[in-house]
Amino acid sequence: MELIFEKSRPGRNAGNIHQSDVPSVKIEAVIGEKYLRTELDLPEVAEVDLIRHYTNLSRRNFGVDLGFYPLGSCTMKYNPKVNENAAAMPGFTGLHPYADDESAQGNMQLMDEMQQYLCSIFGMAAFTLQPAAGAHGELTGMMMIKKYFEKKGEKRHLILIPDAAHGTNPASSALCGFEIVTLRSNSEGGVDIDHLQSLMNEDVAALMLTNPNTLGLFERNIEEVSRIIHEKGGLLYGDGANANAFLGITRPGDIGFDVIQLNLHKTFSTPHGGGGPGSGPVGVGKALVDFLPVPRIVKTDEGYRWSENFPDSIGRVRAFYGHFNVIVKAYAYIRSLGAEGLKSATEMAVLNANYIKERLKPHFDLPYDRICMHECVFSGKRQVVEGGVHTSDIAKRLIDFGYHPPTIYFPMIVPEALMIEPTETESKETLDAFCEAMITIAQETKENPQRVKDAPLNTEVSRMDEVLAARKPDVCWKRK
Amino acid sequence: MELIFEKSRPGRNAGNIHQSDVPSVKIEAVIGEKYLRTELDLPEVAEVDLIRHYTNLSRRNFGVDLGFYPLGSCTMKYNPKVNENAAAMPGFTGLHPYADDESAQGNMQLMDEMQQYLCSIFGMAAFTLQPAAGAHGELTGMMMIKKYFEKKGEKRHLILIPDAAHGTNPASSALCGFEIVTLRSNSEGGVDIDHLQSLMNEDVAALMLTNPNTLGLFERNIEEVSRIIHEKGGLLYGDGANANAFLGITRPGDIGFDVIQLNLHKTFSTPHGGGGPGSGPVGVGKALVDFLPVPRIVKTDEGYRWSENFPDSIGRVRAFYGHFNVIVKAYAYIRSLGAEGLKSATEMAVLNANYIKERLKPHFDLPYDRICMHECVFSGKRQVVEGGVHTSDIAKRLIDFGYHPPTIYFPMIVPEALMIEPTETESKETLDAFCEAMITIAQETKENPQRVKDAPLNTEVSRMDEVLAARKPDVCWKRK
Amino acid sequence: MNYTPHTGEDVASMKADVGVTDIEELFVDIPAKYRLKQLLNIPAPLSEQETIACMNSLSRKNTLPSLTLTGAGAYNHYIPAVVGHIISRAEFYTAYTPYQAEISQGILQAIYEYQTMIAHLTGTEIANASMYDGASAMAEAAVLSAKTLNRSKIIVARSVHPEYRSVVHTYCWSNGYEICEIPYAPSGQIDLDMLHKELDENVAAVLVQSPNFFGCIEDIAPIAEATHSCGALLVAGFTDGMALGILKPAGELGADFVVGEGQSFGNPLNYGGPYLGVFAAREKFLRRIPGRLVGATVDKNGKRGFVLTLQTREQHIRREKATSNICSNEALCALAAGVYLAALGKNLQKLAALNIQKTQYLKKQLLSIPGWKEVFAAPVYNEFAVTCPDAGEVNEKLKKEGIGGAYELQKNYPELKNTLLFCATEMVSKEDIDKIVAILK
Amino acid sequence: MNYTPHTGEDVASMKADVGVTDIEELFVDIPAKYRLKQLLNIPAPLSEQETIACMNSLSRKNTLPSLTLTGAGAYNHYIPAVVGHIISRAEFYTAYTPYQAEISQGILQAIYEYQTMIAHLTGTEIANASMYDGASAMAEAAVLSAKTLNRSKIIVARSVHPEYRSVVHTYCWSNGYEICEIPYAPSGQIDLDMLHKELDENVAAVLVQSPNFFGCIEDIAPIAEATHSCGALLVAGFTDGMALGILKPAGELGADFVVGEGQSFGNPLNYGGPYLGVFAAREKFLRRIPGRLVGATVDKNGKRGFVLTLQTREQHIRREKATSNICSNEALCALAAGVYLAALGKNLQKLAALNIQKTQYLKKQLLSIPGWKEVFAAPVYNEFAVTCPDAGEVNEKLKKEGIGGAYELQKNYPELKNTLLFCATEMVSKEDIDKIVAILK
Ligand SMILES: Cc1ncc(COP(=O)(O)O)c(C=O)c1O
Ligand SMILES: Cc1ncc(COP(=O)(O)O)c(C=O)c1O
Repeated sequence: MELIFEKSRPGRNAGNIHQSDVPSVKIEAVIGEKYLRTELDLPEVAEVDLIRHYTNLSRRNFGVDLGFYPLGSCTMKYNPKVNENAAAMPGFTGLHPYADDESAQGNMQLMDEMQQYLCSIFGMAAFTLQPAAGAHGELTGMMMIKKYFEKKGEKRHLILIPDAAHGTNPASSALCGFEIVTLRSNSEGGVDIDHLQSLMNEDVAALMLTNPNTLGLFERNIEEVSRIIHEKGGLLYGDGANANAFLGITRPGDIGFDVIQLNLHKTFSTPHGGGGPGSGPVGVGKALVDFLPVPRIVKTDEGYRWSENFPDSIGRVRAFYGHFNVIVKAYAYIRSLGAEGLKSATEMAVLNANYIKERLKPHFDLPYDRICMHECVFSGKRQVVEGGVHTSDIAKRLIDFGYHPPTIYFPMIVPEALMIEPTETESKETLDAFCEAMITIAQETKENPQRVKDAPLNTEVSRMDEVLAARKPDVCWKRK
Repeated sequence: MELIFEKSRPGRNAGNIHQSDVPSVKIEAVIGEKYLRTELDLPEVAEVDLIRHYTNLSRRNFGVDLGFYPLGSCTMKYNPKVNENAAAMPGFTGLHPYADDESAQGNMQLMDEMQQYLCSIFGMAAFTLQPAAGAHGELTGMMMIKKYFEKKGEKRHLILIPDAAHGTNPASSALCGFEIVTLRSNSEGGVDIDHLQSLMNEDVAALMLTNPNTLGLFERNIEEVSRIIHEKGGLLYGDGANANAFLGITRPGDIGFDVIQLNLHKTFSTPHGGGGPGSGPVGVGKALVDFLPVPRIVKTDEGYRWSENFPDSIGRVRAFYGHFNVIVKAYAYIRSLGAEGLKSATEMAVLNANYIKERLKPHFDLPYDRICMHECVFSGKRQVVEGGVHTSDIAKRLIDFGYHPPTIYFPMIVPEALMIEPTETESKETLDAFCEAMITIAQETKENPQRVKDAPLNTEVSRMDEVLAARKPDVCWKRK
Repeated sequence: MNYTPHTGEDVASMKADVGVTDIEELFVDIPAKYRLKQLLNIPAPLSEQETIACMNSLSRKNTLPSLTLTGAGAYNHYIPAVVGHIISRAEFYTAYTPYQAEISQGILQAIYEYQTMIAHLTGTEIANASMYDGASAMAEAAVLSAKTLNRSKIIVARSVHPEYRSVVHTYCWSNGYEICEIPYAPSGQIDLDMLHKELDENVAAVLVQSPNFFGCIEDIAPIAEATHSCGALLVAGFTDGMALGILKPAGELGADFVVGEGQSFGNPLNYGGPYLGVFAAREKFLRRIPGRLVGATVDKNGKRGFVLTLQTREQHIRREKATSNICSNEALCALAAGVYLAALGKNLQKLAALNIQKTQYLKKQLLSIPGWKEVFAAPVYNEFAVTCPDAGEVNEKLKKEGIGGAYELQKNYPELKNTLLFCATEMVSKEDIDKIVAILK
Repeated sequence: MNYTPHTGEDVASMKADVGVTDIEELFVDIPAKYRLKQLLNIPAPLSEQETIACMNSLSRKNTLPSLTLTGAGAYNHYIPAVVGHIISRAEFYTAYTPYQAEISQGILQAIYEYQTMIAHLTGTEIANASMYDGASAMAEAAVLSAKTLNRSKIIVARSVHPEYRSVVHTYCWSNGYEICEIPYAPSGQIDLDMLHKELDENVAAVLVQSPNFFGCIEDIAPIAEATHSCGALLVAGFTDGMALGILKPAGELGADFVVGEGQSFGNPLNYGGPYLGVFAAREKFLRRIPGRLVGATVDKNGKRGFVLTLQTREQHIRREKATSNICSNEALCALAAGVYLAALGKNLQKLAALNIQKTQYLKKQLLSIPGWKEVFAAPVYNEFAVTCPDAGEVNEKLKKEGIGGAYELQKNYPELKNTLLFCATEMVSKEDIDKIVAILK
């Protein structure tokens, strides 16, 4: 499809600017020539061209509203429309972040209650809603841990991270100056306790654990793990991206997690927007409350107020208060589901994952054959042997069947990984049809592997030359 | 695609109904068994299934926002988004039709001003906004004509209608008890004056004229026509569906039209909604004002009021006041374009039509080779001879090129008619690309006619068996 | 604003190709003296920002009630979020009537599904793709009956919505039909004896509504029997379409046509329009009913698909012999209704029951006010009539509290002095009702 | 509400297939004592209608000003209708990050176009797909500079948005970098002499903003020269992105990184988020910058298409060696910005000019009030600082009239007593301004 720039024609526009109604001044005079730009080369298109351009682009994109999206670790559950409508209310969209507190009582009540709900759901002492996404929450959490030890006058510079962890875990730790030590997984996909024992010492600030982990498995030895870390004065950090696996079933705070970040755009059904915005609230236990980012909401007799008066705070991790409008959607979600709804959502999410696991087990290698939580991870090893078909081929072939592929090649400890997360909003018919497609592909791998390698067969574009893209990077269009 | 009924599963639903908060009564007791229905067989689907069903259905539909839609006589111009946003304002959508006048002053002012604008644009004495669509406006207009003669004590039962007229013209006249006499067109596509002379007499209530007519041609002898009708005491009715051809250029009222209906969903850019709702205001000259439908808006010192106190009115043609929300969009359109905008819209619409006419003239038969107004009508005769390709084949083939086909087989006086109305919102590039496609098809007709007859080649479904549909009608799904 | 994409260059080269030097030349066929010399006399153009500001200030000149007790043919129901998200899909709302089936399967299938749901709800075998509104649907049913039976007398119950009756009047007058109105009995239902008296060989149709304008549920079966006994056709309407979710449909009770207002199914109040004319009928009228019909068929490869069918009934083929003049209808409102009904599913029954609960409570509470009396004995759905000492004053009090008042029946029924028609839907809470009664006590 | 489609039947048969008799069994890996025995302590579930009512009442507890004079990092601009219509296309907003290019060309191309527009606006060669917000974008640019040059001192102008400085502080503290703030000159711009004094071989980056927090336009060229003279990198931010439509971009004046807040491009105020972190840079940093990058390439048939590229910079490949930890970004806000900029096109310059006109008029009128004085001499875009007798009282008066007041600079600059930062955009009319001045006179 043509680029908007290629559709541009001098003199066109999608709406005029009205005349100024104030006595006009000469711009050059008030600003000064040297500060003014000489040319502005933005697209010139009529409104109809604009609408057709982006509407047709949208039709080349796949979203949850079109079909099944079992992208592992991303919890692509259905995004209820009522939440979108709630977030679109002018009272929520129209307020300036510096509106005086009195004028923003509705927003502040919503955020304060949201923090309380998250505390009850996760068993933490306090939450901040400031982080913009999961990774941002991780960073915020690690910074608080840093501050915690600084305060205690301890110099701990190491963070333990399992080999199965998501890339943002080490990256976030590194971004705030920690060094990373990789922790091995054991044969059943959990933490290798002996290895943990051997690594844990007074230089270790924290273990960054995803539980259930990226294999979709719950850490059976979590008590042991927690004990080992805490005995040596370390902290237990939880990556809550997989929280859809245990809402209303268990609470990280009860289990011993000192810090946890969530992804509202996963667990709490806010749409992912094609890559964002998300929202990554962070919850902490009592010991870390003082280090939460500012400003924080305090409840006074005159109502809610923003306060920066927390001397031990790490400060700000972004401007203003976080992704407020995303938080509105998650708040509406929690209110509409209530405790029963959240619990049954988790139960059905886990049931769906185990159902897929059982149905596909005969056809694909299942490296860790246990009851899984919200997702299951297969390996495409067998298909490589049988037909030289790789996981990426299977993914592309699924597109021809009308599905978004699962997450692939992650976690890295599983060769040819296929990470499938169905979520609770998918029906049995949908899962059955998806499994049929997977089984068909397994068949094709034996009978007609080329067909799988040529996939996708009926998309706007076929497989992309990613090597070219990286070798000769073209990230901005240039007029020929 | 499966029907929503085929996706239905007992026990599913897309949202629960909350418990009643009032002391509950026994329904059977207050209503009585015999009045209660025994079963309710509506689809049972989850919200995600519902959204995917209708979202995927929408992707099997073609609208102006996807591409060029030169459907003759339908003025499928681009529908500005700002008008949609204006119409969605709670103040407009939320009011009950029986809200007291004082609470509805904004709506009434909008409707009153809309009537005034239409009066200035069309040169009429007064307008009613009550009719729901063009055909409804025609009916309303013909009823007023009937009342006019009833008042005068004249019995006129005939309506003259040109052979080129749209089907709704005779149908609307017949629906209110008139008899139709068909008026011939002359060699240049206008009214056959001699035939008109010979038909006009004291039994004729009115001539129902579309000007420009359905050939896209302006009636050159309009003065003559008007004189002939009025001399015999008849009235001149104008079908204003083609008004996009003359906004700001000329005014029907000045020319001698006594009644005219408009299609806001054509000329004034309100979206057609896949078949409606439209809006068909009717304007009248002084002589017919008393017969307008009630209620009418009157301006008093206390503001706007609805009044039924018009004894000669034909009464109501629908409940309440018309398609208010559609009128809001048309009002916003008129306000944003202003006089300059409306005029240049018409000028560009006519320029576009003539441009297409000139570009395609060498390749398709042009029965009436004159300057046209907002649309032009070709004949596919040549293609029938050259390759046995019919206009319907050309239409289907255009779909493969990404266009909505023009109107075909109308007007009926043109064999194999292809009626092309580009509207003013299409750019030269779009028209050029469309003409290229048409020329390609003309070529294919000679070189590979079968290709054209097999079209469309890449749609969800190919050509439909319409005969079967009519022979074995299936208009409601039945559970097998 | 100006939505024409033409650049000066475009216009110049297009004029050259067309062979004119001045746009004016394109309008030569218009007699010079009729060509406007100056611009139209309407307000100056606005930028988009100004347009929104202008529309905003107009909309703010309206006062929206915080809650409303007004029904009388338009109903304030909750509209599930999904409805707006679907009908705002550009592929739906920027399309024309689906003449080209291959690229219109979306709206065609959606309408086919709508027709199916409506036929089921009304207890008939068939339903069309929609009419303009409930009133015109009823009027067309009357005219159709007269033309079908070649009779010229139309009977309509006075308990039918006054505006519907007035529309029926207009349509019938223009065709020279005689109209006869049947009074209501003390129960609030049609007076059966009077109906019997008026029925004769020249009666084409009997028009009733259930629930009727008073909210009362009519006893359709005996009316149908009487109507058919003289060979006439029964046109049964309804007020709030949601009632069909819990009431036995007229189609099951012998009605030949079931017509009414479908606004309640996912369409906002919109100050009266656009709404949705529901038109359903007995199978035998399939080739005579007005309006578009979507039918299922197969494509040339045998794949199921949908088309506009039986068009030989319609104006563009049959012209003056068409069964109606309708062309554009209410497709998008029908789509909204389809989405609404699919979203509610069996819950429509629960929701209708909830409307009854709220209404019964409101009624009970209002009747506890000294001087307030019930007017009709027949069972009601979500509307009911009561008399009170001073109807005007009641609505004034409610208005002061930002509450949309009850409909004053005296406007259309002079005999019903100080009589108010109250409506309670799921949008009214117990708290609201108690507050209202407190205000009025 | 409950969005799980599972029927009792489904659950039963799935449990059987999975081999459990009780859902509870699926959670055996969770130590029994940690499994909750009762339901979570949060409010009871709501129906959709109740949810909307609940959210509505919350939103109404806010008071929206009829017009606002508040800027200070978030700007009240008109958002063209097209923006909302496009970003509410379900295919866009319900999609994840475009990992699978073949079914994500829509968002990929849109982001590629966005990157192109941003690079042009900022006068740089490259821009990424977005950062969280302007503040974190600036902080990441600082950290990136330090890591790139292996230096540990960050210089930031005090005229940079206070919250941006505080974020930079947090990021730098956690990495053990030293931060040095440079005061502003009487002009309101950075104090160049002080800058020169602080510049040394250990300085990694100099952080400035233009327009800066006071609305003043910084003189970038000499700052760039000074910065580069000691081998440091210049990170140039901006407040209201719209200013880029008329001001000479920092990229053209020597900045190495241009970062800032893109909220002004089609994103609502939303009480502070989500916003749009703009990150643009010199070509040479292409393989070091944080965040997603969309690149053009061809598919195996040679057809142009788009992919996420240079991912070896990113966390999912490089883990702790990644140039940033960012994963999810602000894709939908970037889409909105792309649509906004395409809708405005060259008009962005006119619109920016209009902002200047309104601002100059507001300034002139305010300074006509006895006791009001201008604070800074440097040219301003759409914000400016003034001192007045009693800043608090001014905002009180404005609030009473439903007007969003000016930002009180004293909050962050103790030395600037009774100093207000006013902002005027295209949303403020002459009438408004005259009214405001009348209120304050
Ligand atoms: C396990 C895990 N942790 C962290 C993240 C990072 O979350 P975000 O993309 O919101 O930054 C993800 C997202 O994919 C994840 O799957
Ligand atoms: C010339 C003409 N007249 C009347 C009509 C009827 O208008 P509507 O469909 O709004 O009833 C049309 C619509 O196609 C038309 O083209």
